[in-house]
Amino acid sequence: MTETPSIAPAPSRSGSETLAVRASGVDRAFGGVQALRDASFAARPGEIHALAGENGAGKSTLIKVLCGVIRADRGAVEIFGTEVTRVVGPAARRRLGVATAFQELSLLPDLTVAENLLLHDPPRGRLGLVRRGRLAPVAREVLRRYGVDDIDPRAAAADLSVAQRQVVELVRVLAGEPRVVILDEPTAALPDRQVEWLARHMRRLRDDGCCVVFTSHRWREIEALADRVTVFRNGTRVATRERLSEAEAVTLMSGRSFAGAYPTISARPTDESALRVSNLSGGRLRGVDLDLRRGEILGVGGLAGQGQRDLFLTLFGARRAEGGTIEVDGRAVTVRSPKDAIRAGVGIAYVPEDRKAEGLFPPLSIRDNIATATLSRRATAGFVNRSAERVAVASIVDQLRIGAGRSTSGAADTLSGGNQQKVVMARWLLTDARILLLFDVTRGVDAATKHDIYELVDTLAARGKAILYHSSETEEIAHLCHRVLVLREGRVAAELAGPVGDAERIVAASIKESQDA
Amino acid sequence: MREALRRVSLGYLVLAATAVAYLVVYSSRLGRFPTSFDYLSILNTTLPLVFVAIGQSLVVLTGGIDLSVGGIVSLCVAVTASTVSTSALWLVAVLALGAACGAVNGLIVAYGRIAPILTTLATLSVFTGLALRVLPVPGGSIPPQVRHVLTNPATPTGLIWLGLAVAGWLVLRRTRFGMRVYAIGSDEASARAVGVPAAAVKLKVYALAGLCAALAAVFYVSTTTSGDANAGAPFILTSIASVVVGGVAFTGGRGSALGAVAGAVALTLVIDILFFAGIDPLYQSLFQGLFLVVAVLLGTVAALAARRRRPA
Amino acid sequence: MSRRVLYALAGTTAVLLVGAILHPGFASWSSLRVMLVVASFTGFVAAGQMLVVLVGGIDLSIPWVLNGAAIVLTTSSLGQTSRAPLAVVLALGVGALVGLGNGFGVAWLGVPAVVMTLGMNGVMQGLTLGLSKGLTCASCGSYAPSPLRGLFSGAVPGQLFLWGGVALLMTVLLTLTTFGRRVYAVGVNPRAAFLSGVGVRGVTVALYTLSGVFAALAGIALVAYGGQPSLGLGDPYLFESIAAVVVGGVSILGGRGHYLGVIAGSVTLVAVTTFLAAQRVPEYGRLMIYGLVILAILFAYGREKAHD
Amino acid sequence: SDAGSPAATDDAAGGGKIKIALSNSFIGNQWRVEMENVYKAACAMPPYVDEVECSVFNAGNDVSTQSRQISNLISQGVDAIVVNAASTSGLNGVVQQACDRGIVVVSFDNVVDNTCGLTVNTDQVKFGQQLAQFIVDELGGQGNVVMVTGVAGTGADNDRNKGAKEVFAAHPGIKVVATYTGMWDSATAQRATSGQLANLPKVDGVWVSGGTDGVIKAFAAANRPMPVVGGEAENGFRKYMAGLLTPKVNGMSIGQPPFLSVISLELARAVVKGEHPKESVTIPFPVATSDHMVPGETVFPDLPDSFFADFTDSGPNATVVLCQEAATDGTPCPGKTLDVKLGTP
Ligand SMILES: Nc1ncnc2c1ncn2[C@@H]1O[C@H](COP(=O)(O)OP(=O)(O)OP(=O)(O)O)[C@@H](O)[C@H]1O
Ligand SMILES: Nc1ncnc2c1ncn2[C@@H]1O[C@H](COP(=O)(O)OP(=O)(O)OP(=O)(O)O)[C@@H](O)[C@H]1O
Ligand SMILES: O[C@@H]1[C@@H](O)[C@H](O)OC[C@H]1O
Ligand SMILES: [Mg+2]
Ligand SMILES: [Mg+2]
Repeated sequence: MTETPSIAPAPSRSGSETLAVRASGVDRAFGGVQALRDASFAARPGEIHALAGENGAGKSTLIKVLCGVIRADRGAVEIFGTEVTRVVGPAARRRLGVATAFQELSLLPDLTVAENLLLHDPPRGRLGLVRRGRLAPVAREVLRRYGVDDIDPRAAAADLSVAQRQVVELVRVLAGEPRVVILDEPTAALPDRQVEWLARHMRRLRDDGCCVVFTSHRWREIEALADRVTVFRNGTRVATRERLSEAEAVTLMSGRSFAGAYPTISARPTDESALRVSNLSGGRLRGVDLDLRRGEILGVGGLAGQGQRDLFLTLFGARRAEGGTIEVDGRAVTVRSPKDAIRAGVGIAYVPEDRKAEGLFPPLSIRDNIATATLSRRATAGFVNRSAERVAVASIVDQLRIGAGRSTSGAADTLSGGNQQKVVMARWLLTDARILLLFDVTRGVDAATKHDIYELVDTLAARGKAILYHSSETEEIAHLCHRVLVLREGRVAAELAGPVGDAERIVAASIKESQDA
Repeated sequence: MREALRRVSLGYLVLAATAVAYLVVYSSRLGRFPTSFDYLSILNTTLPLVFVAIGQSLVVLTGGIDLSVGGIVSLCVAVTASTVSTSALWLVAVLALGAACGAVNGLIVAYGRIAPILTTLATLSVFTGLALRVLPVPGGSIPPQVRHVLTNPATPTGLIWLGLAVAGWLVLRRTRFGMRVYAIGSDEASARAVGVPAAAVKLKVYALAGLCAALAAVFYVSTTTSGDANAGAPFILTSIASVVVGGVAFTGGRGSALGAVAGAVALTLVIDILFFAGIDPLYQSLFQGLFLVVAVLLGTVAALAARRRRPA
Repeated sequence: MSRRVLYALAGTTAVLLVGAILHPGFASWSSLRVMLVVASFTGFVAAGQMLVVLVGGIDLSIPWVLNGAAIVLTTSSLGQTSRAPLAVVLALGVGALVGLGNGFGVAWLGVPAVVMTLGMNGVMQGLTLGLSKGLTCASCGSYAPSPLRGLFSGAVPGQLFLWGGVALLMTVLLTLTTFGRRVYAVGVNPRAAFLSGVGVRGVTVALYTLSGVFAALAGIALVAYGGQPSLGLGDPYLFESIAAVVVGGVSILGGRGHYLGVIAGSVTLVAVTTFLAAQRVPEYGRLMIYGLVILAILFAYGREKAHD
Repeated sequence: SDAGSPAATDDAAGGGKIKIALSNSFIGNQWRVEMENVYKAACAMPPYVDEVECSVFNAGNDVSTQSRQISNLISQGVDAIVVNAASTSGLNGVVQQACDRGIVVVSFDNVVDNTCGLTVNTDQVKFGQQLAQFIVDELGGQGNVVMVTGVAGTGADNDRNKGAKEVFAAHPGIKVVATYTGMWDSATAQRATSGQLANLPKVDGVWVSGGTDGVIKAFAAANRPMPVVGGEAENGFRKYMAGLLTPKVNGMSIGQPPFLSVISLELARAVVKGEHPKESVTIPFPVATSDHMVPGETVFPDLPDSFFADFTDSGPNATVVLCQEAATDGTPCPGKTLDVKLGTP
């Protein structure tokens, strides 16, 4: 992780006139939403080109237009000088050497890792028939080439962890020997170690003359990797630069400026215990103890897949506990389902990271989305009190600045990713729960919104909420949390007093063998 | 994939269990084992369902469902029975007709973007209407030569056709097309995103299902020796049942056509078991219904157990 | 009101208009009244079908739940007015019980809806045939209890008021209550609904139960209408209910649709059938045109989102 | 003995009895119920109770199921199979196999095409003709007629429709304004008729293949003038004809006798025993008209409307005489030996 504030020098090969991808004057609307407006973009072979912008700026839409998943309403798209504006379908782009990893993972869950990797070019024998027996060995070879031989090529994709899936997805894209690689938020689901791994391969591709385009909300990565950055705002390109400081970038993206990446946490934990867990087991948990106090932000860190998710889900009743006890405000409780957890007497809320699968009701209105967890609070004899609902939703929408003044009766799927995440947050804030389980809630969220969320977390803690906080960005945990628990193999392997400040310390504790709390 | 294997083998397990039950009930009832007559007649009466079930399983593997197989079978039965010709060309024409009907479904589903169950509900009505137009009154015939080759009641020619069907599937499974069928059923949007030409693949799948229905029709006419414009109706639900018993997941992407074949045979055997067990025929559908649910329940339990073992 | 409901209503109007132009008297009250009554049976069944479709399910057990309830009604009422209330309750109870069974299988045992309800249809068929020994009514007089028969007389038959009641109930339930909100949430994203504290299983069970009740209600109405049940009474209503639901603009994928649309769908289907019969189109033509009309309607507003 | 379960006794106990199975396509209406009931009743009465081991199967109107059942009957080694077929053509293959094995196959009501078997039936074409002729005569050759047909694809339906259409076509003054199926079922026929009626011109005559009382009720409910009716032998229809229900209907009622199953049983038995040559039997169908209604004989005021009134033959030359319990409950007629006259071939 380099600290250099400037971008690496432009590639030497830039003499060649051909552009790898070029979009000019592209418009694209979804219903009433103008996602791209006279957008232009160009990237050269042999460079790593970052696309930056707030949630909803149009990055993913541009990528989809570039790789043919959707068609532009207006404008032109060229790949290596070939005009492909009217050609739809990733299949056609693939033939031109374009490979894409989308923001939403696109592995096929029922297929094996091998089948996923070799879908387009499986090993074939006589008569051109697929040699099914060769699939796994060939795939293993590919995985080995990318240094990820811990993944079993015969495992179904659905059986992999999110991080593993992301890795396989990336291997699939990289291994096709593409001339253009487009990665939409490739690191959002990757633990730090794999981010390094990915960076290595992106650089190698670049050095081989490939054009690499990627998006990220983590400035650190953009700084470290990109040869050039293009910033989008409101569907339009506002700048393309070789050098850009984070502060400048944030201003370009949002029109706002921030004092620093992380706010100073003002909340102070009390002595009152809000949630006490002892010897909790089930799933990957092998006896977890923790004591979360009111007003405290308690971080949960560790390498990916050490039981963090199971801990959150079990506390929320979405997963069965096999042993151990949970006390809320000093009283033992049994949480058998999320319904139990939400109940006023318990008051636990869980905000998931994977909004597509666990949070959102895409076609339902923003209002319905926000109201779901608290329906019966505003109902008499089963009938919804609509005006009460409107009022409640309106205030939380204001507070979180959701959807830039859009009507709350619009469908939630017209919002950008970050705004969708805020909708899910809003649902849980409305429950007025005293214990908040925030699981990687800033994943895929833009800098400005992230900042908003950090401040929100601080405010909530200051109001006496107890917050259990997990993030795949260790640095976040290091800066935001009063205390950090490091999980390893389903147990609390270390407890660090916070703010830790330096992510390396958490990482070190995650790996170190014998350190007890 | 391991789970897929488990599901498929469940279809075989169900078949094995029903086969054993059949043998037990038969022999304890009649004091002897089934004869070649029994095996042959089971084979010949099941063949049409076997073919429809193979087609249905292809569609279900892509996450769809085909209710129109009933109409396609009816139409092809009507055409087969009302044309008297021994030329192979005529049989090919019937098969082409079935494939064309299937392709119509495929076009509407893949390019018209109408849900499979709705598309095929509508075309079911259209195809059945056409069948009635072709053969308003049951009848017609099939040349004895053709019958001799397809479902000779005296020799097991049916086995050859069954063998070819199985081989056909095994080949299909080993093509890139076969892999794509599973990819689409697993997650169509993702498959599309990674460059699987989903529309084209689905078009082919529905056309193949139509072809299978036409094959079924030809065998149907061959076993019954004449035609009926309503012949296809019962195949709608029985083919779905076969697919289900055969362990093909209704969400698509998991299972195999061979499982569906096993399911089809098992369903036929259930009729026979009930017959020889002396179950009051009025109660027959009760047991068939229970059989269906229990078979699938076993599958679900197995899958659940598998998921328990899988890390979260 | 959602766009799809408007489309469905427009579709109905169009069919009636075309009918009235080509066949004078087609849209007269006497003709409409009959069509509405005939459509009401579909409307009842489709109410249940719609509820399960809203959560991405399907109910294939409708034919024999309907039939079973019809036979329970006749055999327990024996045509006597005094026994009518009990008989109606029993028949609805059978529907509820079977629906509960479906819901349990789907929600708790994880059996796919297609399988569970298809199997249940067989179970009900076997039980109905077996227990009644094939007799639709062994010892009863010929009539459905007379208060029930009364549902179909009068300028505006009571049956239509009953349908209106069902419509009101469905609309209120789905749009104004917390239950309705939960239904749509479950239909769109069951996992997210569960994590939002919705009792997904409870909701699912409730919906299948209601579907059974509505099928039974249709069975009762059909007995009242025809004066007697028959075996196979429910057969036409399986595909018809699905067709009415989608012609009514309910998304087969779940999460979207309103009962008002389903009413429009039921009337459209019956109007098409009646019109074709009135034009003396032969059976084969009727089948083909019926299918084509459904296709046309689907093309007009039943398409899935474009993939782009 | 429970005729509902096949092969109620095994070979040892069955001794010298011959085995005769009834394979019925579906049990979807009252006629079929009565047909099976009288068959079961006959099996429980002498001489059949001593000579024949009976069994009954229903196939849910599914040709392949019926075909499987017949195959299994062949395996079981029955001596004769009595069939009411789901399809005139669909069973040809399996019936041939039965014949090839020397099994006597008798099809009745909805008969099988395959000529290797025997048939027992009334003349179905004439059935259709005679009802149509009655309507034409009553209307003086002028008027609008509606045809309500039976279960499509079955033999009886085809033949009756054929007969009726011939007659109507021969009279230019007669216009067939609607044809639709009532599935041989009163409730279905009523629903179908109600649906059509609003859009029909004045209807002068109705020809019904089955479900007649339902059709009449639909006319009554719609307050339409009652047409001349030619229909089946449902008790309800007869009640209207007799004036027991209003309005009184002018009609002709021809009953397809449910006891065809008993006659088929007798033919099968006699052929197996070598007492009768291998020849098909055609019996006359009983005809009743409005001016000839006899309570307790042609009409039963206390029985349901959908009940088929001609469960027994009557008169001095009666083919077979059965009691009411046989038809309603399938129980043997007290103290009787059945005497089925197959007529002299
Ligand atoms: N399928 C869609 N239907 C309606 N609106 C959409 C759709 N997809 C995107 N949008 C809208 O288009 C705009 C651009 O969205 P896009 O996904 O391109 O943003 P992004 O820059 O990728 O944001 P993020 O960083 O959150 O991923 C947003 O306002 C979004 O709400
Ligand atoms: N078996 C059932 N039959 C009928 N209705 C049911 C059944 N089970 C649940 N319901 C209804 O389904 C709805 C949702 O059930 P659920 O258990 O989620 O309610 P709940 O979450 O306890 O409601 P609340 O949030 O008001 O406490 C409720 O309106 C309930 O009345
Ligand atoms: O022959 C007909 C019989 O097959 C049917 O079941 O009932 C009515 C009769 O007319
Ligand atoms: Mg994006
Ligand atoms: Mg509650």
